[in-house]
Amino acid sequence: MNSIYQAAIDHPVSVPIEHRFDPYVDNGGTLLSIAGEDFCVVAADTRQSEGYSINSRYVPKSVKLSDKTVISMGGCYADCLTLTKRIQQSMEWYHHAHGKTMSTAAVAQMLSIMLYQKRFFPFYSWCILGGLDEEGKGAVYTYDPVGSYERESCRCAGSASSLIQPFLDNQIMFKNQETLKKNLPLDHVLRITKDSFTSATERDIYTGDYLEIFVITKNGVEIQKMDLKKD
Amino acid sequence: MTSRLPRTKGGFNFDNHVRNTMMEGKGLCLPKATKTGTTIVGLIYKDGLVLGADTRATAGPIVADKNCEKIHYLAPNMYCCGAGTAADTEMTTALISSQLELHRLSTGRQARVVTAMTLLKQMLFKYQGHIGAALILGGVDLNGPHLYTIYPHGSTDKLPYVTMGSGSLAAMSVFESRFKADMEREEAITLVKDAIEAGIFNDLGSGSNVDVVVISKDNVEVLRNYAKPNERGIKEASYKYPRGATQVLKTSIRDLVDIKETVQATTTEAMDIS
Amino acid sequence: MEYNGGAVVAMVGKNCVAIACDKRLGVQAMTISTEFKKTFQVTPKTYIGLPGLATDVQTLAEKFRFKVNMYKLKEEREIEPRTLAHLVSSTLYERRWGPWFVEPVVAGLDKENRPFICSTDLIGCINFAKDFVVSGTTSNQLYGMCESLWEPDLEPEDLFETISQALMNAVDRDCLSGWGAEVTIITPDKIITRTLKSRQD
Amino acid sequence: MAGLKAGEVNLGTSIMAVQFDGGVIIGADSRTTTGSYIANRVTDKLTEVHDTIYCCRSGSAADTQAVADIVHYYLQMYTVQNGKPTVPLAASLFQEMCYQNKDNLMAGIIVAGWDKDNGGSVWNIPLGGSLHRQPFAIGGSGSTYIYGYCDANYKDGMNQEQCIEFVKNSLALAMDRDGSSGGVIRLAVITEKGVQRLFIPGDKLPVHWQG
Repeated sequence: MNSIYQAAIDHPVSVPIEHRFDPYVDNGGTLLSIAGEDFCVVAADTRQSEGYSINSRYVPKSVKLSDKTVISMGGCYADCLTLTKRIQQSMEWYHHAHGKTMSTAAVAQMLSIMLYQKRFFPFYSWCILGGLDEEGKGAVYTYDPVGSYERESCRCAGSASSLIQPFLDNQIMFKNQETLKKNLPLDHVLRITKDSFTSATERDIYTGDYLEIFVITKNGVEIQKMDLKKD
Repeated sequence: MTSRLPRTKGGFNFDNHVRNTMMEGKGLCLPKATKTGTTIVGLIYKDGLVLGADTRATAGPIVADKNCEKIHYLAPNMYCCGAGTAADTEMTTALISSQLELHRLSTGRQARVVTAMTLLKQMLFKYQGHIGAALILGGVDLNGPHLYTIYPHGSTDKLPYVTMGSGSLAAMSVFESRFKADMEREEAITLVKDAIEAGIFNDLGSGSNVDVVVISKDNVEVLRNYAKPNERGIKEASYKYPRGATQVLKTSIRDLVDIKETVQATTTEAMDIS
Repeated sequence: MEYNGGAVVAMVGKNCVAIACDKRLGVQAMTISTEFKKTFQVTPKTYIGLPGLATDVQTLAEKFRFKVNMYKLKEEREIEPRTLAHLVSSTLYERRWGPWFVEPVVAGLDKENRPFICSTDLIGCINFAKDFVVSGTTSNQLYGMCESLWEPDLEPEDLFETISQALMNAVDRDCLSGWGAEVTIITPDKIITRTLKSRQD
Repeated sequence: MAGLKAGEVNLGTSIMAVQFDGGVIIGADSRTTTGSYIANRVTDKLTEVHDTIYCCRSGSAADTQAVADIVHYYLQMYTVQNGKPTVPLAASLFQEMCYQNKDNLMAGIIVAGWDKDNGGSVWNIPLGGSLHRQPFAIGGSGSTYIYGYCDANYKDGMNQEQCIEFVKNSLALAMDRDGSSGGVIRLAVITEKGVQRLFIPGDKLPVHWQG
């Protein structure tokens, strides 16, 4: 816990104690996004933790940016907050300058630049941008912390990503059972999303408390909430 | 049979140690041993004592076992909760349990709790904290109920109510606010349950169910999964695959034959001994 | 664990158990062999899976074969899966401070044909499970898959599909495992072993 | 000397013993810590090693308990063969253990008690394993705050009551200043007649200037 103090106890005077600036913490949590034919689902748990303690049981990771775009972030919560504010501010300026809301693809490109601008002191955040593209099709953009991004059809990030991602590969992309490939309806995708999170909650200690699902359709953004286990 | 078979020696074997440190030096990381980032508690009530534990075992941030047993049997009148490295708590309590059984057989008396405590602390002290077992030892003997905490380095404390493990602070806050001397049985069990649940819900290293053991003068109750506050709900969908979904390259089927051995008494003619 | 890679998973079905492993042997990122199986038959109805450092996998497979044979000679009966689990556990704990880099999985049917599975960590802490156990470099992915896919009372053929899909999709997200897989289903009257068609990257 | 190992239980302590005409007074606070967590707030750091011989323990809880247990056992064996041991005998057993194992131990021990030959006597065994007879001794992390107070207030020839007050005040001052000392004060009066244990709860401690 207090590693500096522990070091001082372990080596009373003889050894120099290293002090380092370490501004990053991992606040855990899991997020995922799945693109459908004419919808997009963005989901995340709401537990915020540090080490073995829970900071809060309800801190949403996803934010609605426009009627067509939702951003979800995990990692260091302080960085996520700042990054979200910057995106929102830029979108506001864009709106004033151009008299229209930014498209999902434009937000996606902008976010990549914002992340890369801090290439040598990065935001510690795993970002997934979900929404509808110009044609009304579901779109998922995924990022690494320094701005490499890609459009995909589904993605999971955060502490339980390694648990959920293979499940999505199998159930959404029909990996290893190619013969059955088809487009999935929204209710089916929601069921898979919920089961992904209840399963991850069983095995990942940083995932739990509540699940918040953003469903983006041509009618706008609808938010669903669901209980997860709290242990 | 002065054979070439390796003789089983007792004790630990360090043969791989040099190799392993070499590999670690080359940057290979050791796999994580299962830890029980635990909440374990114990308290003394009017007629005896109550031990409690959660049931989560973790390997790093992953739950390795959702319903493990952390309250170990030591002797008919003694149980021991373990936190720390799971294998260490398991093996240490098993070893001491066997020594107590032999002690009981050779003395013909019920073992005392201090005896178990001394055996445990001397073993842990010998290994200077390298055996990562943090224990709560509880038992009732001719001198009444006794409750001890034993730390990995071999120090012990004797107290009326104790907690250990990563959830010990959450559990202790429940005890510090609600513990009374000479409680009734039901009240004591409820308090232990609440303390464990405080650990389960507030400490990420603890989770799942509550195990309770109640030991009184001549009665021991093992209440496995006394409370289950974390049952998984029903899944939204079944993910059963249609048969044949997986592509197979080669199949081999071996039938098992049940060989029944029967011993038949055969009547032979009596030997002629005339 | 990361040096050679590998994954093992076992599941309980209705009156049957399944154990599956990948077949890769690598030296860190470089694949050396794609025929390195990690499950071994111990008795007619018991298998042990040994993912981990390849040299230890082979050493321990032989060690356990020896110990199980000695058990059979002394006791004049087959070792029960539960007994095997404790044998594995004490063999590993003996090397508490110089462990074998293996995380074994035991799967089998006991003498009443009841399913039994368990796994241990590298120093022999046994994890008894009623549903599934996973082990190796792919354990996180396998936990996620099994936790979602597994359901109680699967018939042998359904259990085969579930365990195969769990393993294959998990190893596809692990660069140190994969390159083929082998699944064994143990039922009271037969043992079915299947080699799966999987990605070879 | 060995430092405290990671996660080891520490008796971050204030302990004290004073000799007076007819016996000794020993005293200690009651706090045991692991890091910043108080593992036990009512610890008894005054440990009996024989009928009228006690030790006050400071340093690693595991080490001092182990040493005290061994000395306790030695003295029992000694009694069977030779009759009652003296305080200097007990002290030199402690000293031997602490000196021979000084690389592996973290134990600062004060041995005090009464015996027929010496009356009351106080023996201090600090970290390196040396042995010093003193009219009074203080030890543990809290003692650093009260050296001045003790030197100023100790008088030769104090009676039992005066000594108790001296120990109580000294320990209370140490517990006020030292974060790893605290809880209650436990005292023992060891005389020819035997041992009398005194207990001063946390809300009945002598109050000094607290800002």
